[in-house]
Order: sequence, then structure tokens, then C-alpha cells
Amino acid sequence: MSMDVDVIRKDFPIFETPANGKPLTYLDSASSSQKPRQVIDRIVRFYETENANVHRGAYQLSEMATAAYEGAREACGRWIGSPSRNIIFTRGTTESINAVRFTWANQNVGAGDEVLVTEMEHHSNLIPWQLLTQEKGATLRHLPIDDEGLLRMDLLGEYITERTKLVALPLMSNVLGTINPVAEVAAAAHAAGAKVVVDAAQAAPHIKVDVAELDCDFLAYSSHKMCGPTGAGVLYGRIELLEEMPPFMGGGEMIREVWADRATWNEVPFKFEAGTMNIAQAVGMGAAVEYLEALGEDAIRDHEVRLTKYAMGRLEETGAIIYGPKDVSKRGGVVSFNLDDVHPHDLSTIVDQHGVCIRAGHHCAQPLMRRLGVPATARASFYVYNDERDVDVLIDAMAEAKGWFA
Amino acid sequence: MSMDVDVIRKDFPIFETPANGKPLTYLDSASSSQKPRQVIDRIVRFYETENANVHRGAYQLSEMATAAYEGAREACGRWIGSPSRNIIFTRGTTESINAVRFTWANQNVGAGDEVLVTEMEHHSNLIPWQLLTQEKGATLRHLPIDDEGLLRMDLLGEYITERTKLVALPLMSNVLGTINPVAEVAAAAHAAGAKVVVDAAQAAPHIKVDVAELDCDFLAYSSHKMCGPTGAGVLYGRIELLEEMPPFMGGGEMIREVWADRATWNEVPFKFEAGTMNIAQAVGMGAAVEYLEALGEDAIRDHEVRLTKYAMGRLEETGAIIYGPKDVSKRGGVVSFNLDDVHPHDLSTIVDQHGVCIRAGHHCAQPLMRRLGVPATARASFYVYNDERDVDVLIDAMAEAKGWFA
Amino acid sequence: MVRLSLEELYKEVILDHYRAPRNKGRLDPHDVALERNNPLCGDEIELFVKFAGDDVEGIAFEGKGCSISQASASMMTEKVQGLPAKDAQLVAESIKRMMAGEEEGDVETLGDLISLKGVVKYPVRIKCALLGWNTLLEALEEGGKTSS
Amino acid sequence: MVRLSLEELYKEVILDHYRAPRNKGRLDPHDVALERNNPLCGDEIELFVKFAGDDVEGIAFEGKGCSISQASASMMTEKVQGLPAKDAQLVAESIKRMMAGEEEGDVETLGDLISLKGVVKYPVRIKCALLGWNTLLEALEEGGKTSS
Ligand SMILES: Cc1ncc(COP(=O)(O)O)c(C=O)c1O
Ligand SMILES: Cc1ncc(COP(=O)(O)O)c(C=O)c1O
Repeated sequence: MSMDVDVIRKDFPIFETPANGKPLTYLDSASSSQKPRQVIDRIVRFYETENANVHRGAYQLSEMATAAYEGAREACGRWIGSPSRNIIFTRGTTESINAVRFTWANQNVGAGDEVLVTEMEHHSNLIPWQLLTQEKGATLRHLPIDDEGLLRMDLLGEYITERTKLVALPLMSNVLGTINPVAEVAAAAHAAGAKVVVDAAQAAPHIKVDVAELDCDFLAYSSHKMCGPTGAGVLYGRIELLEEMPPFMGGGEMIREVWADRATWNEVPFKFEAGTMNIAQAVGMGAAVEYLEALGEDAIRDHEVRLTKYAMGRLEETGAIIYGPKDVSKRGGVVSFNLDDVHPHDLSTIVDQHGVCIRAGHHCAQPLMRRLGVPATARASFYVYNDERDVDVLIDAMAEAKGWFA
Repeated sequence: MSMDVDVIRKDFPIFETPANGKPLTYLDSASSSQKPRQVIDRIVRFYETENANVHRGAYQLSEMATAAYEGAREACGRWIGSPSRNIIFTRGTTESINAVRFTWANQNVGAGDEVLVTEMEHHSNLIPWQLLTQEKGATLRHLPIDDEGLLRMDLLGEYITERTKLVALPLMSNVLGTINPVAEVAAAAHAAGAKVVVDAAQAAPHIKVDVAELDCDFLAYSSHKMCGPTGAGVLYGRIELLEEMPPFMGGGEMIREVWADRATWNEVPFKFEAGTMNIAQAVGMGAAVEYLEALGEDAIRDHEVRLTKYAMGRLEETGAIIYGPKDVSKRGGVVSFNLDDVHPHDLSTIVDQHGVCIRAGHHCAQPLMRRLGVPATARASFYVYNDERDVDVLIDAMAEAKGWFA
Repeated sequence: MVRLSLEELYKEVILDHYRAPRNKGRLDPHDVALERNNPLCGDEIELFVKFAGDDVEGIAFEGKGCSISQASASMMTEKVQGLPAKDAQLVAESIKRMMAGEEEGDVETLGDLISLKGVVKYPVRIKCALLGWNTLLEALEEGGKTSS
Repeated sequence: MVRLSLEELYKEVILDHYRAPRNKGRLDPHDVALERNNPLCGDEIELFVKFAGDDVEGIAFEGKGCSISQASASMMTEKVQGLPAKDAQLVAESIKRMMAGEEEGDVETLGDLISLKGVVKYPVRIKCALLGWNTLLEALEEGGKTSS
């Protein structure tokens, strides 16, 4: 099934509003995606007809809210091949990863241990491990990448040792687009007795993610990058680990019995959901999963592969330097580049006058920028509502920028 | 200015849907409030015309999103008498309190120190301090309440000592309704060199809260209890403390410069906002503040005092036992009670058949239930869309329950 | 089966057992004693079981909580008293499936207990109705009479 | 003042200084050297200042980043070179207020710098334009010439 972008675009009200007087060309979905009417409507319907706190009230309205919330947990589990019991709602990938730091990792990483990340980390999968290893007297190591932006799998044996307690890596890079061989890394990590945290912020919206195939221990993803509302995300965890782990935040709903000086915990996953949760956002995230399911994971991937190929070709024609794998089968629809003397920040402002939204900067990956030897890049990223015409508008706008700086 | 509930109710779409075939009588706003059209519309408008990630993009759409988000910070600060720089967005009160635990308290509470809470805590302002004191070898103490549910201020001198590092207390109890003399407690705490955390989850929606008058160091409140969306809340902190404190979660946006092994932090409040924030929810929370501002804080309080008085009177007629202060000037619009042999849970199910939503259970305050000597209570709570008619419907439904059990 | 209204459910099923619970109190001596609670509403059950061979010879409960939790526990003790442990387990599991909406409930096996199905319409209360039954299943297992 | 289009802003103001930055390079000896960056876009400035009494005798910068940050820093050095530190401070503060939309900007004080106002329309870029000026204010203070 191929995708009809003209039809899909009609689902997204944002395209009805001009940007700087021009039709909106939104090429920054890797930062945050736009939202279809189906998701917005679901959120409105929740507030208008089902709104109440969940798991608390003995009245029908609260039951409806609870059913909607738990239904969303099912959907968000299904999207990554997991039962709903393993699914903890969070604000997003960042909170999910930090939750692992403050629970499992806090308990299991000690002085002299090692945590392994990669050279392509987003700060959200780097700072938590910096802080953890500093606090514990452990060592943080970085698996290098090659010049095409692929993980140096040949060095894995050197970097995963018997001291490695945790390996944290992205399934897809938000700068290079690289899709990493996570299952292979997980096998090596598990053989060494280490656990694996997967940052699926970029992957989950765009390619098939299956926790069983990846064989990971934890996996994090965000709603707002996959047509869902802001303020929601998921932490998946292996049941045995979730059962053993201490809770993260303390508060209402995550408890079983509370005395003045101590408490016991509710069952998984509720043990990790303290206080009133982001109920309407979880419900909206569930609706986003359903929206994407209806489009079809394979169709989305095919569409993005085709579009990425086209974009890389056209960008090359402009003389831009493109980062990351050349082979589109090894990468997602995120294309970082630099154009001659035009600083990415200038480029972004200039193309914005044509209604084109691209990202410019370090993309929350400063160490990777140093590895690439650039202070910043421009980045165009694609989603279900983009097609070749968007790329063409970008290329034309870039030509103007190039002209100004010539 | 008094309030016209018939007009206000029209702002809240939920009342258009029957509950169990009856008009909805929603008396559980202390758990979560309903949402006015103005707030729902603001969220929709954000997704439809302004949606993008904030503080990142160099394009106009992102600027609009950023302006909306930062405008909400202004509003949420204004609501508690604070500049916006002191306002950190969180998921809600629970996360706000946990954030203090993992930052300031983690750094400043040690073995032998004391943390003081009260006998009326919600679990969200209790479990974090249990976990902290257990981890640090510190002591958790509980300021007693009297039989009317008022803090034993006469014992304050005994309970705040030179070992007290932190005093955490609610401005308004979610069970008793008690409004605590926080400024007095803060003065005593500060005299002893302790800091003060105020749980304003119940207070902020209903009574005037001013951080300068309270002279507190931290204050937490939630959006969903004050006409705003779920998934948003605020942590207010004194600037000096926010400047010195370590960050809570690590990730994108909270950094200044990042190297492979270390990082420096962004300025306050961004240092405490890691990753993509709950942008649309913060915007919605700002809209809720504006909605409540238009109604007027004093008018809301007057309305609730009148309604609470009426409800307490009518409940007494039924023979129910009412918990908390008798004097309505010392309490908010939260009335917990028990009716003879009718277990609160049964009562709640039965009145629900009449479209009446009340809460039954321990209200996330199990230690307080033990102090009151009951396993559970029923609770009716009021907001701007309630009036005497709602109380009457409740009382009639209660009569039926009483009849069944007679 | 005709669906009961809430009023009928209470008046015809629940309140009788709530007001006059069967087998309420401690059972001494006993082989197993187990205390369980429902964190949502604070319902509590302490269950005492005495076995004779593989049969539930004696069973009694202490507890406090809403009428549905207490009545359901009372009905449970009345039903399983004297049954082989395996049969008690079958009944308990059948009740659980019925409450989960997975089966209609078999009148032959359940007898009067079928009327507990009225609770299915009130999802929050299902946990109340199951508190006694879940505790029974644990007690049978702890007594070594069943394995899960 | 006529509002510049982005094209005019770049072509008439920014690109000249970006392509041929004034006072670019190290200044040795210097009294103060300060490195500052803009975390959003990675723009960097290293500022060198030499004082003669209370005057800014020499000033130079190293840096990399977008054209607005580099051009604005270049314009800044050109403007304040030779000024009394107090006057340099006044100019910097006036620029900041203008960028914050708090004042229109005074042609007398600012001269050509008034054209930087074109950046106000692009809020994300304001931080770029101010990087050099903020660093200057810090350098003046560090040199003991002003206090904030
Ligand atoms: C007094 C009090 N504190 C804290 C909370 C927790 O708030 P939230 O669930 O929004 O995190 C609540 C509400 O449930 C409350 O009533
Ligand atoms: C690879 C990667 N990891 C983590 C994150 C953080 O996700 P969020 O900002 O939704 O917490 C992002 C997105 O910004 C990302 O691209």
C-alpha cells in the first residue's frame, strides 16, 4: 500500500495556516511532528465527555477515563510488540531514560562499573549516564562511529567488558539518521551480563520497533514525534526488572499501603506512575498509534525511504555536504547537511521566509558535532505528510540563500 | 462580584453528556476538575496553528510555540505571585515535590537531619520524604493535628528543631479541607534554618496563593485540578536555591555545553526542564489561569465558602459525620464524611446511579485515615460550576442509599 | 439471565450477607491464615482455612470494608466449606473469569453465586467482589492443595 | 525607520561585516579575555579587551558562528574601540533594550548600529545578535570599569 500524501495532509490542520505568508513546508518532524485531526479530536472528546481522574473514582465517569487510559497503554504496547503490563507512561523519552537512571541503574551500577553509550547520542541519552557514572564513581565509555556515521561494531568486543553494567544507545540517530544494529549490540551486552536501554525516540515514529526482536531490557519513546500530543511517552521494561526495581517518584497511586514512616508498592506498571498522570496525553498517544497503524508501518517506511533518497540526491546537486550513511536502507528520514559558507542558522532563517521549517544547530548532540568537526548542521526530516514537493521548495529556498552569500 | 453558575456551567462541555442517564452532578473536583471550552480551545488552537518544538527552531512556527509556552510560564507565575523565572513546568504536584527531593533535598538533607511533615499529608507529599529520609539516614517526623483537623501549632516548637532541614506541608488538606497557617510555619522553619516546601495542589485552584506572603522556598501545584489539562504542573522555587541546586533530569535543553564526559547547565528555569516539555499542556494551563483570573479569585473563594457552608449543613441533617474544621473560614470546599453503616464505596456507587460523582476511599492519605480512625471516607468537593442544587441532588441520592441499608 | 438493577443487586444479594455474614470470625485452630487488602478502598480480609485431607473442612473470615467485598467473602465461605480444595479452586477461577467478562458463569458450578455477576456492570467494584476469592486461591496454594 | 526585509538586512548590514569582520583575531597583550557561547546554535565568541585608563583602547574578537553573531560582534568592536568604558556600556545596554523591544533605539547613540534592529523581527536570532554585546558587558565588569 503506498501513501497518498494529498489525502494525509488533509488530516493535519496545521497546513491550513500559512507560514510567513507561504504554504507551510514542515521539515522538522524529527524535532516534533504535526498532529492529525484524529488525535486532536480524541483529546477533545476525552475532555468533553470522559474527563475524570483514573483508577480512583467509583463512578462511571472515572471508569470511562480509566478505560481510555488503559486502552492507550494497550495501543502503546502493541506499537512496540509489548504487552501493556510492561508499559509505563512518562512525559517522553527523556523522562523514560532518566527513570531508568534513578531506579534500575541507581541500584545496579557501582564504583568501577562501566556504562557504554555511543558517539552519536542525543543529550537525553547521555547526560543521565554522565550524572549516574559521576555519582557512582563508574566510567562512561563511548562506542565510536566511522566516518559514514555507522557504529564501529568491530570494536564492540573492546568496549563491552565484564565491567559493563549498562549499554544505552539510540535505535535511530536524530542527526545522522543511522539505524543501529541494536539486536546485535544487545546480544553482546547480555553475553557480558549488561542490560540494554534503547532510545527509540527517532525510531518508533518511523520504523517497525519490536522489543522482542531487539531483545532489549528498556526502551523509551515519545508521543510528540509520532503524531501524538506533547507531554506523553513510554518506558518499556522487562517484567523481571520492573518487578525488582525500586519506584522512581513517590506519590498517590503508586502505593499499596502507607504508614507514617514506610510504604509498600502497587503492582507493575502502576508502581512507576506517581500522582495524577498525563491522562489525556496518554489517550492522545494511543490515538496516534491507531492513526499510524491505519497508515501501516511498512507503507510509512517505504514512503520515507523513497523521499529520503530523493532529498539526498537533490541536496547533493546543491553541493551540500550530507552527514550519515549514504545507503538509505541503513538510515531514516533525517538528513543533516551543511551548505558552503552559509551557517545553518542563517540558512534556517532564510528558508523560513519561504515557509520552510528546518532545524539548525547541534540537535542536542554536541559531542557528535565535535566528532563531525562542525559547530552545527542544518537538518531536514520527513514524515507521512511530506513528499517530493517539500524537498523541491527547500532546494529552491536554499538556492536563494546561496545567492545572498555568494 | 458574585458568580453566575448557570453561565459558567455553559463553559464546560462535560455537562452536556448525561451520566448514567442523569444530568451530571460532578462533586469530585478535588481529585480532578472539569475543563472549560476556553482551555480546550486553546489546546486545539496550539496544535492546529502553532505546534512546534520550543526554544530550538530558528523558524517562525517554533517562535510562536515558544512565545505561547513562555507566556504560559508568566501566567502560572502570576497566579501565585511569582516572576516567571522561578517557575518550572512539571507534570504536576507529585513531580514537583519529587523534583525537590532529587535536587535540593538530596544535596542538603543528611544522616541525623530531620524532615517534618504533618499528619494530614497526601501520599505525594509523604512518600518522597519517606524515601529521602530512609536513603539518607535522616528522620521523618509528623506534626500532629487536633480532633478538628487543625495543625497543632502549639507543638511547632517541639517539632521544629535545629536538626530540621525541611518542612513540607499542604496549604490545604484534600481530606479535611483545612487551610494551614503556612506563613507561621515558614517563619518558625526559617528561624531554625530549615526550608519550606508547600503542597498547594488543593489550594492553588481555590484560594489566593502568594509565595511572597507564604514566604516559602518551594511550592507545587497542578493544572488538572484548576480547569487546566492533565499532564502539567508547576514547581516554584526561590531563585537562590534554584541557582545552586543540581538539575533533576538530564537531557536536551537543560544544558549549556556538553562534552563526552561532562556538561554545564542552562540558566534557571531551563536547567530543570529536560527534553521536550509538555508544551501544549503548559499552554493550556496558562489558559486555565486566565479563565480563573477572569472569574476572580475572591469571587471563587466567596462562592465556595457559601456552598461549603450549605453542604455541611445539609450533610449534618442526614446524620453524617463530617471531618475537618467546622468553621468554613478555616477550610476549603472539600467535605469528607461518613454516613452510618453505608460504606463510602457503596455510597459512591449508589449515588452514581443518580449521576452524582463523589470520591470514596482513603484519598491518598492512609496515615490520616488511621488518625481519623476510619478505613475510608466519602468526599464531596466543589468548584466554580457547582451550586446548591448539586448538593441537593447528592443529599437526595444519599437518602436512597440510607434507605437500602436501613 | 435477567440483568439486576443496582438496587436489586444490593437488596437481593449483597445486603443479606453483609448484614448477617456467614462464617465471620476467627477459626482456630487453622492451617492457613492470610490477610489481604484492596489498596483502592481499604477493604480488608483475613481468611482462615482448615483442611481435612484435601478438603476445605473449615473456613472463616474477619474483615471490614464495603458491602460487596464483605458479602462476597461471606458467600465464598458458604460455598466452599466442605468442598475438595480442587473444586473450591474451580469455583474461584470460574468466578474470576465471570467477573473479567471472559465467561457467562455456569449456574451448575456457581449456584447462587451467579448473582455476583451483577457487579460486572460496576468495574471499580469487581476488585471488591474478588478480594475474598483471590485470598482463597492464595490460601489453597499456601496450604499446598493447589498449584498455580 | 523603514523596516528592512530579511534580504536587505543581510545584504546591507550583516554580510559586509560577516565577510570582512573588523578587529578579528587575538589582541595581545590584553587586560581581559572572555569566551562565551550561545548554547542554542553553538555560536562562539572570544573577546579581548585592553584598557587605557577608563577607555577601551583596544578590542578584538575570535569566533565562529552564524553571520548575525559574527557581524554583530564585528560592528560592536568597531563602535566601542576608543570609547570610555562607561560609554561602551551605555551603547551595549541601549542595544539590549532595543533588541528586547523596550526602546526604539537612539540614532545619536547607536549610529549605524540602529540597523541591527532589523533582527528584532526574528526573535530566535536576537541571542545571536547579542552574544558579542553581552560578552562586552561582562568584560567591562571583569576589567573593573563598570559594575552591574
Ligand atoms: C493535597 C494534595 N497534594 C498532592 C496531590 C497530588 O497532585 P497530582 O496528582 O496532581 O500530582 C493532590 C491531588 O491528588 C492533593 O490533593
Ligand atoms: C534520538 C533522540 N533521543 C531522545 C530524544 C528526546 O526526546 P524527548 O525530547 O521527547 O524527551 C530525542 C528528541 O529530541 C531524540 O531525537
